[in-house]
Amino acid sequence: MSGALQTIGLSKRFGGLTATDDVSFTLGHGARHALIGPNGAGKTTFINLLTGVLSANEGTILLEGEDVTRMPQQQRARRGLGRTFQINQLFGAMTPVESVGLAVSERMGGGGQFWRRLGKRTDIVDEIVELLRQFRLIEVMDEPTARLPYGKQRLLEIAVALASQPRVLLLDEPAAGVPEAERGELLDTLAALPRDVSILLIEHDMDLVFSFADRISVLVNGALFAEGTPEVMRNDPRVQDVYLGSDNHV
Amino acid sequence: MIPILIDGIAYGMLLFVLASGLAVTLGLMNFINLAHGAFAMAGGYVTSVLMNSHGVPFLVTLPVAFVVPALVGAVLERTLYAPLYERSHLDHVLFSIGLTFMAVSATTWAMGSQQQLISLPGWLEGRFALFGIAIGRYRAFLIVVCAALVVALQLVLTRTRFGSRLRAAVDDRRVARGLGIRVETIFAATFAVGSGLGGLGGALGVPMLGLDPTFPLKYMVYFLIVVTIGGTAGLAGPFLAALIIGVADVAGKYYLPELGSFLITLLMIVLLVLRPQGLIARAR
Amino acid sequence: MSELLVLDDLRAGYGAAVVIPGLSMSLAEGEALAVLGRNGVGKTTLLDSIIGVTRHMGGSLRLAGRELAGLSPERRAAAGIGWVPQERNIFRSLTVEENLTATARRGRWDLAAVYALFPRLQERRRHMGNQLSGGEQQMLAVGRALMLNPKVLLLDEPTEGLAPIIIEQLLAAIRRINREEGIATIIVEQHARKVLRVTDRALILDRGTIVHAAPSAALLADPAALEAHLGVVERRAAPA
Amino acid sequence: GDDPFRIGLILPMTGPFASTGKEIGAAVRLYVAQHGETVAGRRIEVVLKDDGGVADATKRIAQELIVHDKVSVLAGFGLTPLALATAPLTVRAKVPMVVMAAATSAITEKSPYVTRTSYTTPQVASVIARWAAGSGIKTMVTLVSDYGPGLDSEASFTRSFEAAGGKMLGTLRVPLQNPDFAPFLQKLADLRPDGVYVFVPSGVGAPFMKQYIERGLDRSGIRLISEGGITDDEILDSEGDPALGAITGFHYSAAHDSALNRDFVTAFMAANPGMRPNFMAVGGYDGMALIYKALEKTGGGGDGDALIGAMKGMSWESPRGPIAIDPETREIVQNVYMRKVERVDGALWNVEFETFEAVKDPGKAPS
Amino acid sequence: MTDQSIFLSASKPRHDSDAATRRALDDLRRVGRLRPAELLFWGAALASFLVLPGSHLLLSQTAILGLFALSLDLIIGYAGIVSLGHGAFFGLGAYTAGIVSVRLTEEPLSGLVLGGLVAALAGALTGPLLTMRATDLSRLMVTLGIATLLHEGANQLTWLTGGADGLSGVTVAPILGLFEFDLIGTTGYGYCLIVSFVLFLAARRVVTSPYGLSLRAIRDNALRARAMGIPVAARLVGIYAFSAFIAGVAGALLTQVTMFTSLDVLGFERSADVLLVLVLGGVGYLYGGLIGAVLFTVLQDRLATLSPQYWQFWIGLILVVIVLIGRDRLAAVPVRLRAGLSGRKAAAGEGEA
Ligand SMILES: Nc1ncnc2c1ncn2[C@@H]1O[C@H](COP(=O)(O)OP(=O)(O)OP(=O)(O)O)[C@@H](O)[C@H]1O
Ligand SMILES: Nc1ncnc2c1ncn2[C@@H]1O[C@H](COP(=O)(O)OP(=O)(O)OP(=O)(O)O)[C@@H](O)[C@H]1O
Ligand SMILES: [Mg+2]
Ligand SMILES: [Mg+2]
Repeated sequence: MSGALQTIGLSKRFGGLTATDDVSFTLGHGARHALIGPNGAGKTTFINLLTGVLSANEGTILLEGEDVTRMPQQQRARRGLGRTFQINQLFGAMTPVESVGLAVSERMGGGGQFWRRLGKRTDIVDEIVELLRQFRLIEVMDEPTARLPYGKQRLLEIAVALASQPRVLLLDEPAAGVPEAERGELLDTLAALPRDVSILLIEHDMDLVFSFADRISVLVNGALFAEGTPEVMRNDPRVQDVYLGSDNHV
Repeated sequence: MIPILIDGIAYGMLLFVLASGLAVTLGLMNFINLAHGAFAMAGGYVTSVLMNSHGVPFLVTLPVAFVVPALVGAVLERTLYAPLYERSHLDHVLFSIGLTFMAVSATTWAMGSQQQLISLPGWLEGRFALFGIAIGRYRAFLIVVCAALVVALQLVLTRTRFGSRLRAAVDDRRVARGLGIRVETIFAATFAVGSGLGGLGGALGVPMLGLDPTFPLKYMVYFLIVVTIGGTAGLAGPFLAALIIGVADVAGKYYLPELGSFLITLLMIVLLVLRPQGLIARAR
Repeated sequence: MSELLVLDDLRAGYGAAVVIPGLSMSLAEGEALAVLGRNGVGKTTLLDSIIGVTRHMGGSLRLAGRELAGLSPERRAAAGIGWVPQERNIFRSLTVEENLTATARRGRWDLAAVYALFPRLQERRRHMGNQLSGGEQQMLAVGRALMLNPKVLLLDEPTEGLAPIIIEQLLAAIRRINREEGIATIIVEQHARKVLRVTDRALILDRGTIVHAAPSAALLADPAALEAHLGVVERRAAPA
Repeated sequence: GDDPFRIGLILPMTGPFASTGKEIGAAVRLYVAQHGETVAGRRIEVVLKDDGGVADATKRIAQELIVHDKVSVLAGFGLTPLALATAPLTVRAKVPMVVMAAATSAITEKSPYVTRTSYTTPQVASVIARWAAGSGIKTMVTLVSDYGPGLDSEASFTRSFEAAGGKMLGTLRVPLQNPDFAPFLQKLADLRPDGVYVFVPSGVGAPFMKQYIERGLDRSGIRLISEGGITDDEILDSEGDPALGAITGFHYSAAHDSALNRDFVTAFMAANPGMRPNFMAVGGYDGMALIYKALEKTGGGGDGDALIGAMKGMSWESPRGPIAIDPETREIVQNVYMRKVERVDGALWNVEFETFEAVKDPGKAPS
Repeated sequence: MTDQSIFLSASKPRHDSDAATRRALDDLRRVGRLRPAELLFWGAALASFLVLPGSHLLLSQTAILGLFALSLDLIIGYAGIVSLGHGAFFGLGAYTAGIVSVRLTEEPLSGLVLGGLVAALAGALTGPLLTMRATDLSRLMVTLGIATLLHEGANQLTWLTGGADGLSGVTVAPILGLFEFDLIGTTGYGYCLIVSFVLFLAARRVVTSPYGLSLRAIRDNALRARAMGIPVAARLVGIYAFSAFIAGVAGALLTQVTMFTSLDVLGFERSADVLLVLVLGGVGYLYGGLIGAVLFTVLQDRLATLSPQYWQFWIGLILVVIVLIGRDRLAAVPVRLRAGLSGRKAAAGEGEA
């Protein structure tokens, strides 16, 4: 079983520092998988390797069984690999409508079209509105993104990723900066994604992690340290020691 | 072979001094200042006017050629450049091209369009023999002065807190201020030093490059090439680039005259395509 | 306890937009204040206005009796304000160590002290600012502010992106700093419960004005107020 | 009639060639001031336009001058491409065109309405080559700026020098945007010719001569002979000591020894303080003379064919000496002088020491 | 890929209830439609043809300059590529049209199209140099370098280009065999106007299409654009080549109405001038180049008569003042006009690179 996304012996070194250390990892089809670990453990680096922002020193990455190790970012994205960024990566001068609209039209293969008008497609427009509504961005849909409050930008970050309808979705601390009250809703939205979308979530908010994930991997110093169900991980003293601390979660 | 090499090194060193000010303003402050040549020109005119109209000795004019453009630079920085730091590179280009045009016209108006010539003191004229090789005295002088300058600049930038505060201010001006860095003072000082270095280069360049009001436009490309190829991480890159260009230019013209003016441009394009961040890039 | 920082009818915003229409509050030496509120209510703007990087539109703010309103951000920093901006804003072309030392001022907090608080930073001290993980950047931002040895520490969502175990350590350290060194602290936080445990008082903002002020312990014990102003409710069960 | 005779004068008054426009403009004004504003009963009106030295602008302005301003003659033309761009127009419009500056030989062949009062590059270069061959110089190297006029000059010098029995040892081409002559001078020293022929734009002359001396080439036995542009009268005095003794060949020197020239120079300098007339100025002055004389000859008739017909074969005394318009080629025929830079009354001048009389353009009619 | 909605219908698509939503969506739907202000602009252009016969020569050059500036706007304003060497494509088009006329055919349209195509090819070949990890600075220098190389190349290839003397002997047959180029310049201006209008429409179509939107996105944040699956390099090269095509056609037009071409079509001044033109008119809404060309022509005329020696000073001063006041702030003055012309909120289209 190769899973939706799989790595075999993946390694990445920055000079003398091994940020990803021989990681063999499988994200199952339809998985709700969380990746946790101390700061600087290499979680973001791992996602950057998966999406092609960084290229690995060693190892293989398989997306739906296909070797994508050397494939450029946009081709992986076109094969259904989507992500959000730990630090917002948005189009500051564009409005949420435009940002989401672009993602939708790219997905529908309309991005390379230069003779067609965006607003002509009612199906695209409806989908944009639906997404914006879902993420409570309707009231700011016409503001340049750079002027939105941080929390709204955070939501847009996720909306844009979802607009591409990825089959594998990598979420790098999606709730960072989202107020406590709205995290629940965010989570519900994510949880409501169709089951054939496989999700890998990086998050330091353990409430979110434990209510979302059906499986948890712990990364420490670039290497996989432990993996198991939330229940097992929560009670694993080693995990508590390196990561969770004494605060009891839920 | 060796005379060509020495000529090339001297030429490269001169390019470096001329461009080092730009390396400071562009490389460290991230301002694409196409008007750098105007400051260099100012230095050149200071020297030529002092020498020709007031009989001041060459060496004495050099510090003045540094100070005057530095002061002008400081004033312009406070009044005109400062509001533009946060703007796009396109704005920098437009603004500084405009300033260059103004400098060229104003200089034509004030000084006339003719070449400025100065007579070097006797001890800098002619050539001397070293191990049987005839070396231009002025070229040797350039090599010594420029080498000293390189070392001094590099030390200030990498070994002092001034250097790291400057880079911090460039990275994020708003937050740097909020953390107590006196951004404006640092920028003004840095810009002044950059302009002053340009002026010094302009003065040193008069005997080799000539000087007339079109100087800033004529040599703009050369300064930019040095800084772009060198990279904006510090001064080591531009220094290396200036040497490469100096030697390649002189040797190319000697050995491959057919390639003429293609050579440097080709070299630049190739280097930039291979290393868009420059020879010595900032870690990213 | 004497009043260290006093805001009197402070008005601030961006360009023509008024974000804080007039806010008064005060902070005593060694006191820890939590600032809560939903997205976009002006929490960040409040901190940014204290350090002076927004547009000042009126009112006064005094630090230890000295008027700051007319001062530039760098003068305010020098007067004793330490700032951790929301987006961390690490200087990317400086190394970790340079980030800490470039703005440092003499005092209790020096390199050794910061490294003791965040050993991770010591391990990474030669990395450039943009070669750090998100959490490492957060630690660096806090360390950088501490190295200013301020009288008042402004922390804009300082626990964001930190591992739970580090959050615990950081909050404990902040508490200790308040108590032992008399440094006053304003913490903007999304995690109301976490921050209420380590602060003395709490403010809740809405549209730039204070809509609720209470001792932290009282607010923590008042789920109704939390829900009314912040929408925070007990977590429900995970979706089926 | 009472409708004026309009002359469309197109010059680069702005841009890098503005000094050309300035000299010619001043000379034209001087000529009109000296010779009055009426010729054969017609009021002369000079319409001055700036083309910035850009060819498409020149062509458009010429077209506008013909169509809207109804000019009877076009004049000026600071650079070869500017003249070449306009020449075909004169065929359609049947308007004479007096080239006052551009020097490429082929210009007058592009239209039967084009004539010239400046000079041609081969005219001067060939004379210098003959003079060099006749002064005991056996081997030469050319060093020219790598652009049209430079290459023309190189070719015609080489042809004439070899025809006179000399031997060329090499050709050096210096890029126009050239910061440093060092490698070329080094090469020159390596080639060890008896002499070097130099053609560079006027502003570049001074730094060139300085570096020539700095390298010790002035004492190497290589004789430096140049086209007169290098010691352009306009800037010669500011070139200073390095220019002293420079040997050049050219068709005009402000120091030309004639009463007419002394009056011309004096009047020019009085009207334009700080300026000295150079070869551009005399080209403009004589261009006006040609137009005035032709108009007198036609009795005020402004017809293009009549005017150009009147210009052919015209000869008169210019500040540069006797000149004529070749009736076949419409090209200027004039003396070319060898000169040496000397200090006279505290200023530097090109002092003529040998004259080659009535030189035609060798490009068209071998002389 | 299937068009399934990724959201389980937790909330069914309701009717667009609030006014803001409806307005925004209308905006979106209307992107790309011709606005009244635009009709006004082109109406004025047509009027200039009818009312100002005495200025047709100057107007042709203005139209050509405008078209050239428009091509630059495509890469600066929409793709965020700053260039100091756009004259390279203009010059290539100019020389191609000239050489076609001298050696192949005097029929103008072939020269025009070939001029554009050769320039586009050059754009497609050199474009990749500007997309690989490039910075603003390296782009400035590479574009400048390429223009320098071409200039020097044209200077050296005397047999083909006429070298420094320029390419003479260019003759142009009547357009479509019907309209001969006259001395007054009427045919020339009509020709320039029609070609400019057609190319403008094409450019407008491109920038209002999803392709155009993706360019703005790339300029804003290439990392995110890639993560969306946008082939960044290919998109940039595409628009670069298209822009080069338009610049090439502009150059070809110049050769054809002048019946001559010389090295100054490739000069640095040409590239610098066109930047100024674009900035005068405003970057990033296509009309900037056209409006800028008119302003520039008027300015040049006024300044050259005012102080011929020092007009460059005034040009420089204008540039400095424009930048100091702030281009966006200047643009906000005729914001209605802009909004009308650009078809979207001015605020959303501001700022480049
Ligand atoms: N470009 C780089 N060069 C050198 N080291 C780097 C670079 N990027 C990241 N690192 C280092 O690699 C390690 C892993 O970083 P990464 O961002 O993957 O951590 P993380 O697990 O996402 O942490 P966090 O939870 O804090 O976001 C860190 O220690 C970081 O300092
Ligand atoms: N640079 C800016 N220019 C204009 N308006 C701004 C700017 N930054 C923020 N705002 C506006 O100011 C208001 C307050 O924003 P602020 O960032 O202070 O909120 P916040 O409470 O910190 O929100 P968050 O919880 O998302 O961090 C928002 O409406 C926002 O749109
Ligand atoms: Mg991370
Ligand atoms: Mg905030």
